Amino acid sequence: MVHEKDDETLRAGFSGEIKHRLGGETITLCYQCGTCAASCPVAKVTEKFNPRGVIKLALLGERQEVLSGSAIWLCSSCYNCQERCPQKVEIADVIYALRNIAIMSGHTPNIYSEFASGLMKEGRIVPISKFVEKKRTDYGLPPLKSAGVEAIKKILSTTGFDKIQWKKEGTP
Amino acid sequence: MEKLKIAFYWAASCGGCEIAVLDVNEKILDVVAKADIVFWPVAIDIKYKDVEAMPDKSIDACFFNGAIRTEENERIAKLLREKSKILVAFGSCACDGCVKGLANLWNKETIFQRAYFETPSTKNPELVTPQTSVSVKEGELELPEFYDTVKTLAQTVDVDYFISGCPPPISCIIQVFEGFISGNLPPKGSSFLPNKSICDECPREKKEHSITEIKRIYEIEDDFKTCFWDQQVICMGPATRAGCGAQCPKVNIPCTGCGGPGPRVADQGAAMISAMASIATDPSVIEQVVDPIGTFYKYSLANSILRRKVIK
Amino acid sequence: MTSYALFLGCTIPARQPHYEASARKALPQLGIELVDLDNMTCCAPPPLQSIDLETSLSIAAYNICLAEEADLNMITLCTGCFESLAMANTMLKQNEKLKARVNQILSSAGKEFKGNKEVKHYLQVLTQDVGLDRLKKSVTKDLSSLKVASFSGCHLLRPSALLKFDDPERPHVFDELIEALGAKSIWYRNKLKCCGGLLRGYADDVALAIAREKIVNTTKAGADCIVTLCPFCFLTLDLGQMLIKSAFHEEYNIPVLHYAELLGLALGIEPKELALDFHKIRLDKLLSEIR
Amino acid sequence: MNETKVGVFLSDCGNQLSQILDFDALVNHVKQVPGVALVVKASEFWRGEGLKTIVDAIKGKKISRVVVAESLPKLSEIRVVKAAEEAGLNPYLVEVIDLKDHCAWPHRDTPSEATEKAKAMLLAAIERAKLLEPIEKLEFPITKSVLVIGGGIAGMQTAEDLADLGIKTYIVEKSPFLGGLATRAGRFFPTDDCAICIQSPASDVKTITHTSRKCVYRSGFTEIPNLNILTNSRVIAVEGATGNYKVTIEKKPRYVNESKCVGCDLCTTVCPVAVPDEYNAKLKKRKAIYMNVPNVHPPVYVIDENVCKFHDCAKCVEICPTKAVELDQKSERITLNVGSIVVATGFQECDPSIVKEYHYDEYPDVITNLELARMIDGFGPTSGEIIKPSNREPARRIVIIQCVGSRDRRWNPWCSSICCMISLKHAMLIKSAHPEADVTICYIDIRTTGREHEYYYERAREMGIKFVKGRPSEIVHDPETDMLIVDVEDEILRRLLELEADLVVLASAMVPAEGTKDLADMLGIELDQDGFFKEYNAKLRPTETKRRGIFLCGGATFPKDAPTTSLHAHSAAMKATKFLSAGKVVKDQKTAVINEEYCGDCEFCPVTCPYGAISLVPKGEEHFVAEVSDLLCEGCGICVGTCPVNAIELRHARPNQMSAQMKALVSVNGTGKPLILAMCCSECGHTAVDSSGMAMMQYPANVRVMKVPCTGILQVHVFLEAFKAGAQGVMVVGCKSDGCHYEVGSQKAQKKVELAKILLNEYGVEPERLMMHNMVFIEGADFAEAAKTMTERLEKLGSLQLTDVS
Repeated sequence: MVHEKDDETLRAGFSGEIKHRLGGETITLCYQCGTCAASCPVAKVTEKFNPRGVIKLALLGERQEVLSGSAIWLCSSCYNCQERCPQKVEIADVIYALRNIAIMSGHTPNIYSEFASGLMKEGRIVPISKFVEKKRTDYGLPPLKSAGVEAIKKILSTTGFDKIQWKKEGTP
Repeated sequence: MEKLKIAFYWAASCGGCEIAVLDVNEKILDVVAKADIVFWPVAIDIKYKDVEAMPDKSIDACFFNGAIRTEENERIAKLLREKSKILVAFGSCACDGCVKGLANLWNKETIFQRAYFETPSTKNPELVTPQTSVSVKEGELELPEFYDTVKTLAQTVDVDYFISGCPPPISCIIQVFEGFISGNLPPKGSSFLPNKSICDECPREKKEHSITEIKRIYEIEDDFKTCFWDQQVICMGPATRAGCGAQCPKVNIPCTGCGGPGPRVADQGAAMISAMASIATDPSVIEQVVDPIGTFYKYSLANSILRRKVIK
Repeated sequence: MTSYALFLGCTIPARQPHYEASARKALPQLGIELVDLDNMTCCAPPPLQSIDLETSLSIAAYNICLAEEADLNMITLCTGCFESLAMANTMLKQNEKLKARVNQILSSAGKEFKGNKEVKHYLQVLTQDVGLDRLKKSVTKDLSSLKVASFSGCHLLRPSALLKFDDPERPHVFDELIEALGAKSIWYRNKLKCCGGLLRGYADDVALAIAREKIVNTTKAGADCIVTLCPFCFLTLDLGQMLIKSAFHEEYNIPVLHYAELLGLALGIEPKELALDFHKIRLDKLLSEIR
Repeated sequence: MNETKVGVFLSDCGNQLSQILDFDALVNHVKQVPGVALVVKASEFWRGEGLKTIVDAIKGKKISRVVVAESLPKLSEIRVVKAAEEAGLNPYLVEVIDLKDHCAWPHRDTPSEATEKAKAMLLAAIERAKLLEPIEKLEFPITKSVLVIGGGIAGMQTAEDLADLGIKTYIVEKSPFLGGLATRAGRFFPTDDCAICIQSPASDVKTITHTSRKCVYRSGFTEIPNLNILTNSRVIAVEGATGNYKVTIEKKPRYVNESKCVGCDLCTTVCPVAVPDEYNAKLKKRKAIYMNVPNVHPPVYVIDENVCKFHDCAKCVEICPTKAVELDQKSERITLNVGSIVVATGFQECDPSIVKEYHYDEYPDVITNLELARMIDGFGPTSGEIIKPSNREPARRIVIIQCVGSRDRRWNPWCSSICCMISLKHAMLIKSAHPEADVTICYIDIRTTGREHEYYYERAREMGIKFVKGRPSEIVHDPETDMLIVDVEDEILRRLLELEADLVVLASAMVPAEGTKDLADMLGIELDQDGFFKEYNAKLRPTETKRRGIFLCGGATFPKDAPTTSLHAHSAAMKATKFLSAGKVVKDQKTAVINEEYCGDCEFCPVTCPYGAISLVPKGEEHFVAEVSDLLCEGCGICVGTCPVNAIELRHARPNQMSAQMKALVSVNGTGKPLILAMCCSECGHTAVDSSGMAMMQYPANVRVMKVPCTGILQVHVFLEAFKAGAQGVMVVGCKSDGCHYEVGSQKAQKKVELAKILLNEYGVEPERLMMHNMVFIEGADFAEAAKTMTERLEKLGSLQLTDVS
């Protein structure tokens, strides 16, 4: 999870930081044609999100504005923009990279902390209610197999996931 | 007509060249019919002092295999030079230093350290290392001095002919013997191997030669048809003297270079490196080269331009 | 029988037993054996990818390792799981460096990703292993009166470079599978666009606005039902209609079915066997049209 | 053989150098060198008395080799060499060095060290001179004729120039009519004049004035003496070499006798076969016997053999009043012998179906710019009416989308460069004819970089054409309204728009013409990364290729507008004429030579030669040896730097010459600093050293410069030899990696240096003793800096003590 910063990254500032992050590699290919915005189902219904705008802000180096704002959390990860981008910017992945950086910088929406704690405790992000589990036999379903919680814990500890500071800042 | 007198000797060598002499099979009979073997430590019991007693230039031809690694090797090389009309550097060790030459990446001290103390199979609690002389109750025992650097025969004494290879190709050995018996010899300094490189004898097809990565032989499925370089495998054939009939490439093994450098090449490894760098498509290919000396100088380090590692 | 390691994921067993029941009952009838393996976990879908991509890839790879160890290819029902796992599988097969990094992480859990197994969505299994012909022959019910608005959801098709499922602009696999059951698959506006499901929990209003457009478009096109593959799409469109009703005072009541359910019905399995009472939008009218 | 007598001529540049260098010491030093027969010192040797001294010494047989130490090395070398040649000495027996810029000036602060270096430089020049060999001139005959491939505006303009200049010229056009893409375009921007207008041939003295430009059909193009036009023909094989190509042309049957057809049109009235007319965007049908549009050239009908019923019908044969229809014509093979070839194959519009979200292949009302051009053309299928192809109703709401499949890394990453202007032209032509039409252009960037092009854009705005900055994501057909909906973000408003349109026009990418790759293979010339023909050098040789005698022009190298195409075409004609006019290629045999005895047929050299000059020829049974074409070889030595058995040498840079030079350069130190050998290529590398000296930049005198033809010639063993000879450091100075004068030489040198560093490390020699530098002339300061840095680095490393090297 530690991503080393070399000279080039530092020179390129925020966009360099993104480029060196898994998923963010293609950000500087963007030439702002707007295909992503026109493809975006979310941009169609709210002005709070425009993928082109997010990338533009990031390329301009507006780190704080990008990371603390709500826009990056409004991508629905539908990949429509990514399919059509004529510069092969992996837009959805760039947004993942931005979210990863945001979380490392302490900007975590509540629901994501919940996902994380579910994963850490049970190895699943949607908890299974006793009610549904009991009803399985009624529908002729076999008992559920246990989740590999121990393995997950080891993986999370190796990547440092379990050490992320889940600052309760409320929804950005 | 008086019979010719010939001698064989092995210095620092593995013994393979001696076997190769016998691999000429019935041809050896032609040799002994025309010539007396006056010295051949591996086969006949004649001592150094017997050789010393021979008149100078009384041996018609001496076939000397092995590199010069010890004081003894050097002394006998000089002795045989004095006693022989013709001295032939026989095999890769005598010509180019061969695998023994790779010892030039170390010196006596580091070699002894490794060989007598560090190797996993060594048990040497009394820390014994070879000494040039040691007193025991029966008297003084002597061992020849071990040199820091392995040399070729020609770096030690004047050599008349060369026949490289590890061991030399049988057909070339036959040619040598026939040359001597008939007295029909090339000019001094000649080699008995052809002037061209292995590729000339190799049946494999050459294509684009565009090297994008380096693969080891086990990483490819050899089609037995295509040049190894076109299969991204390093083959020393292009920089190696022909004569063996490309034996190795014919049986799925890239040439490792035992024939030594071409006649106009001072440094076999550097020659191959230049050629390889010239066809590499990408600088990253260069980074994939590991152990360049082991790869490109397996047989010729002692006979290269720099010859040995600089040890401070 | 062709055997697959079943990757069930989190949402289906927790919330949609009707999906699981339909799949478990329908697929074996077509010669597909579903094998349950121990110790599977969450697939590491977009919400976890949002927290840390590297961790998510490692978790996905961990689950694939379990299938590799069992020497089985993996089948997923949930499209989200398919995306997470198939994407990780392709990425790691293609990128040696990434694979090495992930294997370094996996070694802590005693696993090594080898990259010798496939991750398949059950639609792929139906087209590749069963085949449209066998499927058509297995249908016992008449669905010909049904006009179906198919909705594959995003993660069956995209990112196409990694999922390699179907043409992302002109997909045909899903529609062919619907028509193989005898129903008619219809066109509607923005058919390939997202349902907004992933925004639930963060921006419910936005999610609902997107879902509403989907419901409006399918209704406009005269669909009898919407057929989905993804538990999130299902939730967004089925439960979503309730939410739309209270937020916008609009009532659509367009039934939403999982393809596995439609398949089960077409094969003649009884609706109650399929646990269809879990649906929010009633299916009575629809079921009455299936003879 | 006569004894080699070297004459050494030392210029002190008007006594300037004497203030730094001790010339008495130099003269004494040189005199003692074996083989030196004459030493003369004077103020200058490149003109006047000085030059006469050299000439007299040669004529008087006092010397057989000339070493001149002179400033202005490039200019003085030309003068001295020329004079020596006139005096009867082979020009390759002259060695010129520059004691000013390479020694006195850069080391003026340390005069005694400079003198020691000058001694080494002189010794190196003398030792090299002694080993020099005479090199002869070669002549290769050239056939004085040219083949122009492609009959569009580029090909026609080039062919016309060439034929006008009296060169036998063939023009080969694959389609049945001349004119290429331009004829379909109808009009040209920014003047809106006819696309079929060309410059008239000067050879027609009766009707042509200086200002004449005429339509193709009245230009008299076919009547130019020396010009042969082959339409419906294509090149299928090219053999031979520079100056003498044998080209095989396949001429497809026209089935109409060109010399009999009068163009009366009776045939088309009876022809029963009607097919969609591709030329006219399939907006109308044409017959199996047809002409594209009236006034095409040649004005002769052609039969489409894929659809004609031939003898089963033969109605055209019956009706033809001149018996011109010949249904039994067969395709012919024609062989042409030409000295030169001009490639003018142009470009084509990309099929935009690849951009699936625009549904070009599904929606009939989505068309391309070229198809729109046919609609706008009064001669076109709709007689100028703009319609919806789906129902032929007038189209009044039109959206034009720019960069379709262009500037798109999924398909064609480049900007096609002319589409913005084409779309502006179309928008304005529509708007002028139908002021009520609603025309919107969706763009990423409007690129109007040509002369007057910006005014064109301005006029478009004046006319009320709408511009939306944003690339549409999708075109959707709404079955209810039968309208097309274009989803686009107006980035300036940050608003998502759904533009409704009757007709959507795609400005589709301009891509290399079909068959470009095959033709390139046939001709042995390169394509660029985008698949267009690659010129030798965009700035200096924009119409030449690496194959001497093969030229390029027009859109074959990249999409171009008409003015640029024309410019390019005239330039190609000039270059081809220049090449052909001498009737022969005269070239020094400054080439590589293979020693067959040692060549082992490893086939490394042919793949490294940038000029395709090396081939393998059979030698005995199943054996091959490499052979160098003196005609194609440029003498760089990249092959020499590759050959693992040293079977290749350059006649002008033999290994013994280089070795002698190298040893001499490090034979004298006199500076107390570690000796450094800078192996500089004769192009950028050496001139960077010149420029540092010219600018009097200082660097230490322990740096010794050795000139080699190209750094590509250097083998790893040369570096090792240098260290063995006493160099403490080696600098390899070549051209920039993408600016190598021999294309790939400095890249190859770079790789050899990298590998040699890995090797040196194994040898216990610090790899940083060997460095590669890439420089151009203006980077003299970088050379001086690198020389200083290397010196300091070596001083820190301490002396290199190679052990046991005897």
